[in-house]
Amino acid sequence: MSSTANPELMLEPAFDPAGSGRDAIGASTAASQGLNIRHGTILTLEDINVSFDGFKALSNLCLYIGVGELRCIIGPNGAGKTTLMDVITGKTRPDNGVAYFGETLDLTRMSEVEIAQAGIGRKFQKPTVFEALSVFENLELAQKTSKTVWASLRARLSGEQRDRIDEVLATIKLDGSRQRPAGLLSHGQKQFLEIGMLLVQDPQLLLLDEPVAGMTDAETEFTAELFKSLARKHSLMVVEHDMGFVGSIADHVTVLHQGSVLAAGSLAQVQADERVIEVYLGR
Amino acid sequence: MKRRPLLKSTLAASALLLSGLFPFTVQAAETIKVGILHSLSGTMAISETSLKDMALMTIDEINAKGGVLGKQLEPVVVDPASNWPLFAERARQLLSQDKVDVTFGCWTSVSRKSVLPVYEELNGLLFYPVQYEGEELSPNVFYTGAAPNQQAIPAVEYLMSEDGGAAKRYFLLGTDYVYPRTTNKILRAFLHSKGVADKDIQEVYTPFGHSDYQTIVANIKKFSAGGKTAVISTVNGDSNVPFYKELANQGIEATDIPVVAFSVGEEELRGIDTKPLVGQLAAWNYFQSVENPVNSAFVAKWKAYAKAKNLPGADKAVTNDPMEATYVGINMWAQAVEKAGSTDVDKVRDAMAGQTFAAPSGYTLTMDATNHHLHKPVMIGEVQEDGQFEVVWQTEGPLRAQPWSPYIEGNDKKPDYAVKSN
Amino acid sequence: MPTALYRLFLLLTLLLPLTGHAGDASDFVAASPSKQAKLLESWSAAPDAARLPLLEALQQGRLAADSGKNPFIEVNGLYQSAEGEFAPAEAPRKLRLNNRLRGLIGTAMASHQLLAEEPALRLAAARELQKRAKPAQLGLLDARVASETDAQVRTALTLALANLQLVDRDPAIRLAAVRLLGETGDPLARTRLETLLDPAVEDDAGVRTAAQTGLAQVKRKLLIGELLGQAFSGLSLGSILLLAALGLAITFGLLGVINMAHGEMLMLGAYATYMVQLLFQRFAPEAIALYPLVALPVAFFVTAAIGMALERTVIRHLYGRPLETLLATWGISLILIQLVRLLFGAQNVEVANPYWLSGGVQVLPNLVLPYNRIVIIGFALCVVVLTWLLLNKTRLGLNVRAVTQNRAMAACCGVPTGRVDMLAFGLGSGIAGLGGVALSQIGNVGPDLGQSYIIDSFLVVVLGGVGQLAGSVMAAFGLGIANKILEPQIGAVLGKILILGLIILFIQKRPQGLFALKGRVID
Amino acid sequence: MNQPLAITVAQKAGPKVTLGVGALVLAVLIALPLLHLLPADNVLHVSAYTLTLVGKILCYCIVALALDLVWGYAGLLSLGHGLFFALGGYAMGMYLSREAAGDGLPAFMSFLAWTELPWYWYGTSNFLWALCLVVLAPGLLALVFGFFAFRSRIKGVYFSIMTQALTFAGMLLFFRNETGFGGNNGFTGFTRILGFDITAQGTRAALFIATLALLVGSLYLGFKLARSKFGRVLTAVRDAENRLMFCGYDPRGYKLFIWVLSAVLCGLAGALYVPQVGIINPSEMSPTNSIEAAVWVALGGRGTLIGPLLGAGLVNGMKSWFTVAFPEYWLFALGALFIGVTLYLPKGVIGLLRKRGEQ
Repeated sequence: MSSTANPELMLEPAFDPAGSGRDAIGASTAASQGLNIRHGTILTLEDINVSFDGFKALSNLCLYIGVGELRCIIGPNGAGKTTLMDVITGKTRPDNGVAYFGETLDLTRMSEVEIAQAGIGRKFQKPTVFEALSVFENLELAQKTSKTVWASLRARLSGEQRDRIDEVLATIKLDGSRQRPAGLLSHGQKQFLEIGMLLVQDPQLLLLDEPVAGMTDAETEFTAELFKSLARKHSLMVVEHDMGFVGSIADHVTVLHQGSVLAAGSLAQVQADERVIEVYLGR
Repeated sequence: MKRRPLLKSTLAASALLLSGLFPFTVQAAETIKVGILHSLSGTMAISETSLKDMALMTIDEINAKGGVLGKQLEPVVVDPASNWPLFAERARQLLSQDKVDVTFGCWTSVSRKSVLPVYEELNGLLFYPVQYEGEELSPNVFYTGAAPNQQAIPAVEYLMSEDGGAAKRYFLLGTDYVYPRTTNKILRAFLHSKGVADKDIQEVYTPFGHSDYQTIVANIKKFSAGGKTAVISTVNGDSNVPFYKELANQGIEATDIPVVAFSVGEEELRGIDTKPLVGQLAAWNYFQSVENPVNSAFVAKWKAYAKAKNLPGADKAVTNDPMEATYVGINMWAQAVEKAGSTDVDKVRDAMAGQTFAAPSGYTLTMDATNHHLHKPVMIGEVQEDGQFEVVWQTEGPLRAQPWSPYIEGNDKKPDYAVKSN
Repeated sequence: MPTALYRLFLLLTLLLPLTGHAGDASDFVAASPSKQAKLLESWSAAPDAARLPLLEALQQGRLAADSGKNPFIEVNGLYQSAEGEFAPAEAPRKLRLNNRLRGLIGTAMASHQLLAEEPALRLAAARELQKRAKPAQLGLLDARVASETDAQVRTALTLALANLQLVDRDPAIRLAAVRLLGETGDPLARTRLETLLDPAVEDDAGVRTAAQTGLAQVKRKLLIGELLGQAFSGLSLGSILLLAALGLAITFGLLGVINMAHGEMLMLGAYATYMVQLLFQRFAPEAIALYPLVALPVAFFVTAAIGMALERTVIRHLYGRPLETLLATWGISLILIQLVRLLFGAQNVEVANPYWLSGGVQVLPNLVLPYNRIVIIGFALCVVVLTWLLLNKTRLGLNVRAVTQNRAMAACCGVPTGRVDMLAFGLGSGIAGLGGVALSQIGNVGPDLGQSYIIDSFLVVVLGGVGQLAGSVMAAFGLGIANKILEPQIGAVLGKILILGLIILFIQKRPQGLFALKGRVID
Repeated sequence: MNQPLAITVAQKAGPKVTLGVGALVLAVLIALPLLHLLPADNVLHVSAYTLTLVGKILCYCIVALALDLVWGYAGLLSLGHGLFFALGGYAMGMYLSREAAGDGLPAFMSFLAWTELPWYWYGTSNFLWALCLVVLAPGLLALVFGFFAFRSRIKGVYFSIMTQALTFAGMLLFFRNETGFGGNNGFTGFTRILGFDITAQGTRAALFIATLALLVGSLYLGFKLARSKFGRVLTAVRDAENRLMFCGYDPRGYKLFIWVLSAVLCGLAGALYVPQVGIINPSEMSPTNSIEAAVWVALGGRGTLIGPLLGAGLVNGMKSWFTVAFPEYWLFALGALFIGVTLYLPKGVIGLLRKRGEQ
């Protein structure tokens, strides 16, 4: 079920900001928050190095993700995939190297909260939701509104916000258990809830860490459709081991190995690459 | 059906809450209620438990002799647990709920200060058995312990005398609370009046429960290099053990630097290995080792009582100054009630003036006509190996107490009779 | 000097009272306190060997007198008449001495001991006279210095002499004396030299300048003594904090159990020592000096057993819930305190120091290092080494470290986590019991002994870094020394408050403590 | 720890019942001071002893509520709330001792030989400034400590040990006489408040009503917060702080807000405690008091607002009863209570009632 990924999509800028209608929504939401994406790349990582007491988790890694692109990152365990996400979200500070969101926002000097507010959403490897709050309340919290203390004291759910939540509840098929505490959901449902929370947060760049781990085939397929529908409006970076899933969604695949990029290109190209086979896919 | 269990249990819970507040005491007509307000738990239990037992013994003794005005004395014992607000609460409960006619209690100055407003508000009667800093004269309190001029000042006079070692420099060491502060203020003024310069006086305070006296002892040694030095210690009971141990271990004997202490009595010595302390001094108005018939009977009675009630550590039961003061206080109160013919506080207060009692200290102590204090003799005792004191000096007769010390400015205007503090 | 000869000499002097110098003892007994003082002063100026036994009896409080003022010397319970043959009419009463008389007796004894053959005795006497020599003894000292054979004793004697020569008429003698005092570094010398600086007291300029340089020397020596003293007391306090906190470093550092009843383990260790002391007093009074050594294993196993019992009953259910463990163990500490208060009474219990733990060694003129503190520092260090060995070199240690790092995985590998938890907690409590034995030697032993150490122990472990023994060791000694440096400057209370403040700020900066756990912390 | 039980208890047991019980308890509490005004011989007369005792317990209830806001909702177990309670008490104590001393110096300053007031005592003779101090002292301390603590992200038990060290340092500081707060004796012997005699029945009743009003006010505030989005964010801070950060919330601001609010509530409770009990001294700051407060909340039920009130009432009621009936066994009972609650009543009495309510 390989997708008809268009390899050269990456080479010329995916679209110019003024661009055709298809990408207008993505561009407009990005532009509305003053995110300068003139050159078309939403995320730029150059020569990123992270070491934990001598162990090189990332060694001068370079990665560029275009606006509206769906990038998959694959690689063996310990290749530095989660550390990469930690660096982007500010959880871990790189020893050196450059990390920019859009053209102006330097991720290495922003706190996790500023990065999240700037428009980077993250889904954790282990689904973490607010267990004590109901599903509806989880989404309400994640919604894109002013998140200061004073705002939350006076907050009233507007009709439009309520509709947006209902719409997302429908897409992740959880509208049935709106009032149930999130703690009582099944593993798969929690994964969907977390994805739902990402949607209401409406970020430009979604970082998804093994989103389909532990899901049934039907759920995996549904998630693939969901991501593809998102691809145009948001840029996605998916870390995944499930080759079938990667095949079904990826425009572009990057293979990480021991902290640096081993190979990049379409899935077919990558699967054919000798080094990748030897290191990761096996004979 | 669901709601009723919830309703029942919440009502039950609030009932328990409210029932805890109205302790109902059956009013027995023919006894006189006597309140005993001493901490039986917390940091002060160490000193106050023996006072409670002494009070109970004295009450039994009086009851055995027919009680007072033909009625038996009924002790009401409560435990304020070394918690000062609880002292005030228990005092109010003794006076308003249990309606006691007299209370024997308190040890630290702060516990007395916290119950004083309650006794003055409800016109109760309190007997305070412990030596204290003075500066207080309430009509509702009788002070059977020593005022500063009945303990601190004679002790310093002894240190200045030839026999006491003719000290030239004085190191005032105390725990940081109101009794040491006031006593040292009085002593500093007294030393100035005797011509001791400020450079020869050093005042050092340590926090409660201080246990590391290395630096303090080093300071004392440095200070004593400047001339014959004596240490006047108002260190609180508990911290004395580490202080004396450190003093002995650093090779300081009583002959080089004598130490006189005001809150180390026989009770505290029970908890200390007295070998290194031999020769150290303490100033009190009574010592167990004082030899006179009244005292030997008193000590024998106490040891028998301790064994009979098998109090913890009964075989090593000792008597000390506050216990003697409690014993004298209760007997004097009983005599005053007999004289006044009623337990009404105002009548008893007037009857107390001039009361006399042959005390175990070997003197007949008289209650002053106006200032609610006892006339008491002062004795300096030296620690012996067996944990007892040997009296090396004592005043000829009892001294009149000066609650308003002349060495604090502004005290001369204070009246020498009791007046309400607010 | 063969000691046999000396013993003969002693025997001889014992018999002397029978031949009896005229009524020394009886004049002393009959005299009033002030007259007794004069008598003693005259004796110390003109020592007479015959008087030695009388002085010894006086010093040990063995002189007594009956109603007829006849002197008796008590020799292990029997009253021998000191002079003449008087049978004691009724039990003679011990003579009452006060501090002043005891001081004078000491000086008299010293001057008498100068005559003794034993150089060691003479040296001790000379040192005593350095402190207390009276001007009247100038002649005696002069004579003794001339006839003294032993070099060490002679220098000590010349020093004692120098103290008295400061007021000599001849400036040359005064100059020599001042120079001699300069090297001693004795605090008493400092005050004597200071008085010499004032021209009114000392007219000769040369002596004054010599006094100036001498004073500078003495001050420098005293400063070194003071600094060493501070460092030592810092180390001593540090070792006490370490002993208190080490057990906690295991239960809290490794097991992650917040044990607020840790202070009570110290207290139980101290009470175990008290019980062992009682047993020794009753059954083996002669070996009383060994009771602390026996108390160590006893305290260790008693507290370890109680620790294990607590772990099995309460703490086992609360792993992974730190806040609840904190409250539950606080409840345990309240119960333990009240239990001990009911069993042993609210008063402190008396734990006496054996002879080898009392007194101190004179290192510098103004610095005495108490034996018990030296022993405790040594004891703390070897407990640390033992614990380190146990944790890193034994099977139990391996299991404990495995369980603490990843309880689930350890269980999968067949490690009996339940038993390991129990043993580890027992080990932590046992070490606290050992700490209790040490604490019983330096402070008082009461029901709430533990309360004053619980907060300090937690701060030491948190500051040192959880899971790191080395961290706790550094933190304990660091805190001890910091406390002792601040105390002289700003007093004990402000010192403690300042240190608490610094710790709170430090933990903000480095929540993982001095020695952080290596590796990535995935939370 | 699952969701705020206060709301579920109300929903489960039916709103009418909880309101009914609440109204009943409130009515009894309002009646107490009024009955106190009756002449002494009247059978319904409530003695001053009972009024001050219940008043004291109400102050402790406010402390329990404040602690529950930070512990039950934000997951911050503070073992130092006694310090904020005592700071509020001291601010009121300064005013009361200035009132008692008239224009002279407060009594304890005489033996320190101070001739004039230290700078921090200025203005404490007027009531309004004293009220500001009651709020400012604990509030500012909480703000500074909280700012540093939450910025450095110290977690769970470390935070508790730091707060314990803070209150211990505060106690040592106030024990010193040079600090100028009466050292070990603290302040006592109060006579007047706002011109009224402090021992008069009217004043006692007014103080009681004020305490009750503060309790009901803070309960209402607590419910409002729990129901608002702020309350939900707080619960999220307790359960999954990382997740919350990646949703764009800065947990430091939320923690700091609830921390300072809780400290101020404790300060106000302390200020109302002192005139009723008549004494304030450093032992209020001892770590034991703060840990005892934690057990009230744990017994009552964390995360419910009514639970801690019940917990505070029960434990203090038992304390008053035990220290009279069985003085030696009180500490056993309290210790057993600590262990029992943590082992068998993780959700506290309210949790018990809720479970019973469900059957």
